[in-house]
Amino acid sequence: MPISLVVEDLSAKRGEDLIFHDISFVVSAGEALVVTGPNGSGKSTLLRVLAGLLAAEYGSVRLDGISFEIGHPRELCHYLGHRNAMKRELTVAENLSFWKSFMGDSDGGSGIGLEEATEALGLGGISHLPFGYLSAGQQRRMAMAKLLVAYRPIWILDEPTAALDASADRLFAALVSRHLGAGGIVVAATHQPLGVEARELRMTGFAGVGEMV
Amino acid sequence: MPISLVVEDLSAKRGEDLIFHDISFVVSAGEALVVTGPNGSGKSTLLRVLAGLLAAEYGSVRLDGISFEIGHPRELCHYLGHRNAMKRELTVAENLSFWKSFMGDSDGGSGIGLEEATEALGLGGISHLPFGYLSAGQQRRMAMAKLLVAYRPIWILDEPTAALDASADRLFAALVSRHLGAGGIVVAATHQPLGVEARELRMTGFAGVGEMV
Amino acid sequence: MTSLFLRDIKLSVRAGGGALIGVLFFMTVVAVVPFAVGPDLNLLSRIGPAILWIGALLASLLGLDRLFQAEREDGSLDLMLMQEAPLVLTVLVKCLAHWTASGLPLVIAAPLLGLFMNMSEVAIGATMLTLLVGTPAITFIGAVGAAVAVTLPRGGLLVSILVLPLAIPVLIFGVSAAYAAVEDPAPFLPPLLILIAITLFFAVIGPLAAALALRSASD
Amino acid sequence: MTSLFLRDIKLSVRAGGGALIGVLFFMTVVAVVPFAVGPDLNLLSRIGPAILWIGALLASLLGLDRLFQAEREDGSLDLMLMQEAPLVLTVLVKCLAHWTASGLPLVIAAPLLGLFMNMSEVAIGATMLTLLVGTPAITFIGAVGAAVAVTLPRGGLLVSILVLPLAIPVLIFGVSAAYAAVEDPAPFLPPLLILIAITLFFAVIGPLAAALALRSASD
Amino acid sequence: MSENSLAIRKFSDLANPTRFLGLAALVLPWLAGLTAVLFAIGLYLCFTTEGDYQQGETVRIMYVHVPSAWLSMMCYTVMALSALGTLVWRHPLADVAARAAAPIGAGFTFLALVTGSLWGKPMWGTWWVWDARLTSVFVLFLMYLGLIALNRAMDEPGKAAKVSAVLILVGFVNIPIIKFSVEWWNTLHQPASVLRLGGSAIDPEFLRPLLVMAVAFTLLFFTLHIAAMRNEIWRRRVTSMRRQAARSAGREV
Amino acid sequence: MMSHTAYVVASYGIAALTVVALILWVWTDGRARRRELQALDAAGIRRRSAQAGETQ
Ligand code: HEM
Ligand SMILES: Nc1ncnc2c1ncn2[C@@H]1O[C@H](COP(=O)(O)OP(=O)(O)OP(=O)(O)O)[C@@H](O)[C@H]1O
Ligand SMILES: Nc1ncnc2c1ncn2[C@@H]1O[C@H](COP(=O)(O)OP(=O)(O)OP(=O)(O)O)[C@@H](O)[C@H]1O
Ligand SMILES: [Mg+2]
Ligand SMILES: [Mg+2]
Repeated sequence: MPISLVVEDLSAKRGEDLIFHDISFVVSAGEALVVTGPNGSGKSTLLRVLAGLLAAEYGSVRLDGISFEIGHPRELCHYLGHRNAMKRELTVAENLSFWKSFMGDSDGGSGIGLEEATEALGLGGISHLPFGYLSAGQQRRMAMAKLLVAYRPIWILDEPTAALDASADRLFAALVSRHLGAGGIVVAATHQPLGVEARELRMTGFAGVGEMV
Repeated sequence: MPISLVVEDLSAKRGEDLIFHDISFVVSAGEALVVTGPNGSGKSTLLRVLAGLLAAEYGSVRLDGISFEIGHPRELCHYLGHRNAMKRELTVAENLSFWKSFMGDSDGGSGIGLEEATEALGLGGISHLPFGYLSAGQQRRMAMAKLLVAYRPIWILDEPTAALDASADRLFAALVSRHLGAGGIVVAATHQPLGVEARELRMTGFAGVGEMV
Repeated sequence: MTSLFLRDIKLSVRAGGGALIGVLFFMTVVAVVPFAVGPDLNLLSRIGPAILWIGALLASLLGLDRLFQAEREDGSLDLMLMQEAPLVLTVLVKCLAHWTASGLPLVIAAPLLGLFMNMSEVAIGATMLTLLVGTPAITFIGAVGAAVAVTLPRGGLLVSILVLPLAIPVLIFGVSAAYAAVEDPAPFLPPLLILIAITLFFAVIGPLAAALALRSASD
Repeated sequence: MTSLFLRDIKLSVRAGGGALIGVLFFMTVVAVVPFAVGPDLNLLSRIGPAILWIGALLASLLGLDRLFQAEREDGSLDLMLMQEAPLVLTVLVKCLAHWTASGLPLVIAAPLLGLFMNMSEVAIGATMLTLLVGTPAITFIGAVGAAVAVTLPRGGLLVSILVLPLAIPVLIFGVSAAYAAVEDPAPFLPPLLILIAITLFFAVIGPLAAALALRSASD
Repeated sequence: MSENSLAIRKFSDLANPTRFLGLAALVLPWLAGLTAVLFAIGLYLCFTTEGDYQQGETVRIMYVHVPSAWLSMMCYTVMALSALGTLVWRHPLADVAARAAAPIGAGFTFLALVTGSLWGKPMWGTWWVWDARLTSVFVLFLMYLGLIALNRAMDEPGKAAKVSAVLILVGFVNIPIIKFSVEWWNTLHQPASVLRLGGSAIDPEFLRPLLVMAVAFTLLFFTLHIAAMRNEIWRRRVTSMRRQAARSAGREV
Repeated sequence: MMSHTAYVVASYGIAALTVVALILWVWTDGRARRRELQALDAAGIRRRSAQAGETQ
């Protein structure tokens, strides 16, 4: 049975204030969900709750259809936030191979090799460079290579394409489609179109409920 | 006489290597220049040279048509880089009022008040919050408020709209038009259209020369 | 986990950090002391163990505060929090890597500095031993402080109030064990055993508390 | 510039805990020494000024490394480099704010610790006075180190290493002035005047050199 | 004038890294061989000459202590000259030379400290005293280590160059202090007896092996220094080629 | 108390160790750099000045 991400009546607080409440949706294998909404409407907050980085106030995040034991849904998720989670002083290869071996693969798939991953992002052959030598967009692309080297069925992406140029946008869209095609799930917050077919969740902000469009 | 930013035969290095060479252009009062190009082509590098933060290898950056003494063109520039230059621990108001009084106004104009500025960016009334409590896009917008509270004729902006939602994009475009209308100059690096009429400088990268489009 | 250990060691060697600089700092501190108290060899050998301990404490404290903050600032901490591997283990490994890269070199350099302080061979050996068993405790205590500091924008005060008072017992038992080894009537073993007990205690409590703090601080 | 001063003070009270961590460390150092030398009151009062000075010197180093690094990491440094106000002045004001937030508390805590060390009233007063005029010099010297290390990911200890050798003269004259006040034959004023001269010298040289280093480090 | 400019041209020829690499490849084997031969002779002399009636066997420590002490100061002087080269003439090789010399200098200083201590224990009855000579040598050691740490910490050589050049020059005040400390302050340490005005005051019996060892150490220094400079040049080339690769990456996409 | 010979042997021993360590460091460093240069060369990356015919 293919997996699906089930969110029920989710509410979350920042400080003292409810940012959103009673959000429910189901994303099944092969589907992408795009979270949109104005600045400050709670997109990043929602994604951090999904990734288990922020405790929900009420409601639950659950995975259905998995055939093995997991401690928490977050263990099957990749989270790509605003920051790249790479060390400037280490080379790209060192960074990626660290994450590859530290994260390991989830059951049901396996990550690809480092060189292959950087090539898939159009930056093959420079993985021996210190991460700090790269430009903003190159850094972002290398951070995306993390999604490929360790397998996780669910990708949670916060404004993934903000610093990318047009050609990298296309490359990334292709990667997302490939992941979806293989039965993965993608939840992404963006202000720009992602380039793949996806359902949309509009956050209205200020404790409004998100609407599925 | 209205001012203009004159760049002649500019070349810059990162580490040991030339990133671009022999770039020349003139931007006069009321004009905007958009710098485009693929990731790693040297857009940010060019902007940092213009802002006087990186020494040029050859060539010069000059201001024509100013009627008063300045030490260096950078003194008449605002620079909005990838980082917001705001302290997470201080409130927005504290941050902004610090920059307002630390930067002061250049001759020929004056900055607007804090509340007015935050309102102009659509975020009036939350300036008592610590900066760290804001969402990514809100933080970016508050950083833009710096452009308004202290007057500078020249704005140098590095991917200003990366984290902004559509309505904030429009707000920002309006601010830029207003600044241009008042005889200001804007140089911005972006991957997305800026929403105002502007000339374009395409960086080809790899020590290629930028082309004016 | 080995990969985390190796990465942290690499980071502290690579980024102009860790080993060399810590030792260098330690040496500088010790070299400064005779300038202040004067070149009186008897006095120096008397305060020698204390100076070595103070130098080691300071050298371990400097840089410890960035243990998790650096991870947080570039987003790595988020990913570490999400993994299946228990967070306590991650914290423990990070502490061990930090100690290996910056505490162990101090222990190794201590005998040399002991000579400079005109300490007797016994005193040098004893100080080195106490440093060996005592400095890990400082790292573990510091880890709690670092974890608390990591997300509290106003946690700075808390950290110092937390870390230094907890480190004082380590310092006191370390120093008194070193002295006991030299001065006859005082027995060496009891303070050393207490020191070992403190270290083991903090080796358990430290990572646990740090993991808790990190989890609850995540936002 | 007043706004910069106020902001920095606010920041160190709110975030880094600058003031308290320094004072706490200072106290720790002073608290440990009696354990080391034993309860010999004469000896304690003899080495008192030296220990106070060493403690103050080391305590001022804590946090000094982040003086410019924090500004760089959030991009504020870029803006400071661009302003019309001379960079030297900006650096000077930042140093003064840092000293007010973390050096001054040390001076204020010194008398208390002097009592612990069984120092005479005169000695305490003299030490406090020398600390008052001497610690700013350490901050100014430290600013140069902080500026040099601004681009380094883990510059912390490196700063201390660059700083300590230069701080030795301050230490020597500070301590000898404090001793001169107690021991009759030696005159108090000459070393104190030299100390003031050193501080003034570094108040000029330090910000200049730091400004130069910051300019050239910008990338 | 023409002679002058010729000299300058010669100098800058040598200062061309590529030329330097060629020269180094040519010279290094000979230098290394000569060093080895001199060490063989020197060591033979060290162990065949008689011991001193006062100091007994321990006088043999002198043959390593004194050359390494001299070298520790000479190496710093070389670095100071290179620092001048960096600041005044902005020669690319000057910084390379300074950088390459630091670890070697630290090695020799370490030797001087250790052998001195090993000599001091039987002679003075203590490993260490805080007198002017010894303290200043220790400070020299710390300075070497500090410079190494600084260089390692800065990944961009161009930026580290100026800072460390200034630091080297500031630290140079220490050299005369080391040299004349025995005269300015009364210390336990031996005053200069070989290198002094009015001729050497040391028995030729000891002088011969000492001088041979001194020359051998000096040649060792130059061999290592040239090789280390070559490594440094290579290191920089690797770095710059890697950056170039970073920039051209993704070009064809 | 160590005999005097022991001090002599210790100093010569440490001297030999230090010198050997220095030589080894320089040598291995050189080899590693040469390897890297070869690897880069194999990856088709050459210095610009080398491409331009090794002029400067
Ligand atoms: C750790 C302790 C020591 C250090 C750091 C040290 C350092 C130095 C230095 C820097 C020099 C070169 C001075 C110059 O060229 O003017 C030197 C020379 C010398 N040292 Fe030492 N030394 C130490 C211990 C000793 C001891 C214990 C002895 C013998 C009792 C000794 C005997 C000599 C002699 C004979 C010279 C040659 C002086 C001359 O002819 O110029 N040193 N030492
Ligand atoms: N701090 C640095 N040190 C050395 N090289 C750098 C540094 N920053 C960038 N570079 C190099 O300079 C080149 C230009 O980088 P720059 O940041 O100017 O590109 P950009 O056009 O802004 O790209 P992006 O669209 O990704 O932001 C890149 O190839 C990068 O490898
Ligand atoms: N660390 C925090 N502490 C307290 N409040 C916060 C924090 N981060 C965000 N908030 C508040 O939570 C609300 C939602 O923020 P969030 O970052 O989720 O917005 P977002 O939809 O991602 O916006 P953007 O498009 O700007 O990224 C904002 O109003 C913000 O003020
Ligand atoms: Mg967001
Ligand atoms: Mg850029």
